[in-house]
Amino acid sequence: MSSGEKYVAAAYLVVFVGVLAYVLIIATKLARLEREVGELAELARRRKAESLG
Amino acid sequence: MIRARQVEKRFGEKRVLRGLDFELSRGGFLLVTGANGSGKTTLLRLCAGLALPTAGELDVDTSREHVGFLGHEPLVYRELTALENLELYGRLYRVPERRERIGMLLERFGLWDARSDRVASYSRGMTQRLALCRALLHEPTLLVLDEPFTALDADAAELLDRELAERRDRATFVVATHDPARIEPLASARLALAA
Amino acid sequence: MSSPNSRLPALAALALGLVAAATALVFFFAPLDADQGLSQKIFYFHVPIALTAYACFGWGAWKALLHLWKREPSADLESYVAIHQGVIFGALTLLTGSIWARASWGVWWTWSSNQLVLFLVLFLFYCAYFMLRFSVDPGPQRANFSAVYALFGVALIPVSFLAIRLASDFIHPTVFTSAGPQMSGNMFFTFCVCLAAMLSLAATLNAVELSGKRLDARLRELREALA
Amino acid sequence: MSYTRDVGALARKDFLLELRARDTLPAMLIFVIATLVVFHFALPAGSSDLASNGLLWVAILFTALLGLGRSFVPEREGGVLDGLVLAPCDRSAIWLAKSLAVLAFLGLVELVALPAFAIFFSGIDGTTIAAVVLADLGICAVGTFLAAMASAGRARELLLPLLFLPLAIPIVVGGVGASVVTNGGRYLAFLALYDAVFAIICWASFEYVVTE
Repeated sequence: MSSGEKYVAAAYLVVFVGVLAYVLIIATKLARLEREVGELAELARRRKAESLG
Repeated sequence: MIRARQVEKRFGEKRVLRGLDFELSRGGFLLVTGANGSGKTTLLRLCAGLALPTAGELDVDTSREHVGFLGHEPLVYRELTALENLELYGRLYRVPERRERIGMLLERFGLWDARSDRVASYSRGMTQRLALCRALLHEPTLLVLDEPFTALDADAAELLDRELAERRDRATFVVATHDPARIEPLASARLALAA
Repeated sequence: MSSPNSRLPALAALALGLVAAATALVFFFAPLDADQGLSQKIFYFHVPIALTAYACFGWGAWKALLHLWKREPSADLESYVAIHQGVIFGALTLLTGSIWARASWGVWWTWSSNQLVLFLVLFLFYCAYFMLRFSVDPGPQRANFSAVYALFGVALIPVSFLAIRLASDFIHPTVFTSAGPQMSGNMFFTFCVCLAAMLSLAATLNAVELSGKRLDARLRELREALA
Repeated sequence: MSYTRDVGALARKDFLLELRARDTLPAMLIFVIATLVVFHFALPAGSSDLASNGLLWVAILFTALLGLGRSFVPEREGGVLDGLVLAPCDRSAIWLAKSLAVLAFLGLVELVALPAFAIFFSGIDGTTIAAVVLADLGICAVGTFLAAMASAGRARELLLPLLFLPLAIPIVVGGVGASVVTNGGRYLAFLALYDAVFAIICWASFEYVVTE
């Protein structure tokens, strides 16, 4: 690779990594939200069972 | 004078007041009671116009210069003297015959002799009395008092009793206290906040 | 707060298409620059990213104004997310700019590129925005502080721009032209597609983050209702 | 004018506080002289006068920062800001009065600092003095505004320099430009523009800083 190619590749890589880091952050957030929804669903199910029983 | 409909106040995720309804007519006396952390202070700050409700409606039918507010903190400069503090507020509120009025209030609340001392050197009771002077300085028609009897000794408390009774038919009151017995006879409406 | 965010998939698809098209155009369509050669291609995304960052800061300030002026309940969050986005794109601008400086002038940083210096100032400014925001408890005060500071930001952009132009007179008298020679029609077309791609990418990320934050708020409501 | 009367009453109170406590002004004075002495040792022998001119601006900026950091401390103790917000005056008067007080302190400090600079380093021309005056206006307007915000946050002392320095970069550019370039007229114009833009923003938006 010529040095010009290297720098273009590096610049692209930086942007790509930036977007991927963003995806990573969103993914951890999604995992947390999933867990919380799970807890709430569990809570709602128990609530329903209590009111029936 | 004050009408609250479904007033809610939250700070971020923390909900302090919820679904609050009450009405207070001109000349009324609302006694707000509740345990620590039930939102008394928040409600009073809302009534005084220091905060806005997050949801619901709160109409306070008066303008800023007619509100007298006594909060948890004295709202006076600790490094200034009583006289200088009241002078400042007197100017800002454009109190007519400022000097005479300040002198009269200081005399009545027993601070005349200490008028040229820094507030930092005051005892808590004296600071509270100065805070009362500050709240009453501009003859407000809506008095919002948060725990007015805090730190007052027996004499000063009696003085405040008399002061409140004397103003009872000239002003509208919103008073929060955890010890309602003292001012119960004055109250025209009561609001108990749940924690 | 209630409208279902149905535009998000469409926005994401648009961003995908535009970014793909932009990349293809940059490498297979745009002519090679006569002076700078291949490294000039960094220009096609460095400059759009910078412009996108400005757009994000501007959008954040607009939402901040709406918060202060119209008291729109969702404006504070939208303003914050837009500025957050702007800082991410600002960081990318600094990094790609640094690489470009290295490619064209052989140094990792040059004070003579006004754009880069301006971005450094803005980057510091908006980092302080986050410090301010997170040193105040959530509530109306935090929203007001953030909004006012965001408005300072849009005033600072032109003022700093002017300042840096003036400073180059006595700090660094030699002036490089960072846009290079005149762009040909094909180059300009490629540039526009790249700009559209970056803007749509930012809009998508913005929408994703906002919907995440809204989801958070609704979950909290649900928790309160169930508790 | 009732607005000027309010500003007067509030500014008068700040001077009283300073007379009573006497902590800000002496601290700023000692700081600025100490900074100049440090600069003497920071500049290698044979450095040009231009470099020391730049350092003068650093000294002014950080001295101002020192005073600004203290500016809302009296209000924080005893919750006085609530009392001022409740008073019927326009809220921007609170900002204006505080800015004027800080401006007065900074001006007094510079009355000592500029001659000291002239003695220690190099002479000061009229353009530089004009630039210092214009820069002071901007520093006090923006700095007071930010100090009000910073004092409400958790990381008070830490926050103010972070908020202030990025906004002060244009001031430094204008100031240094005016003092090192032979014909500094446009730098003075730029400083005036900065003052006008930010003073208007501060004046219009201070209400939101102290109310909900």
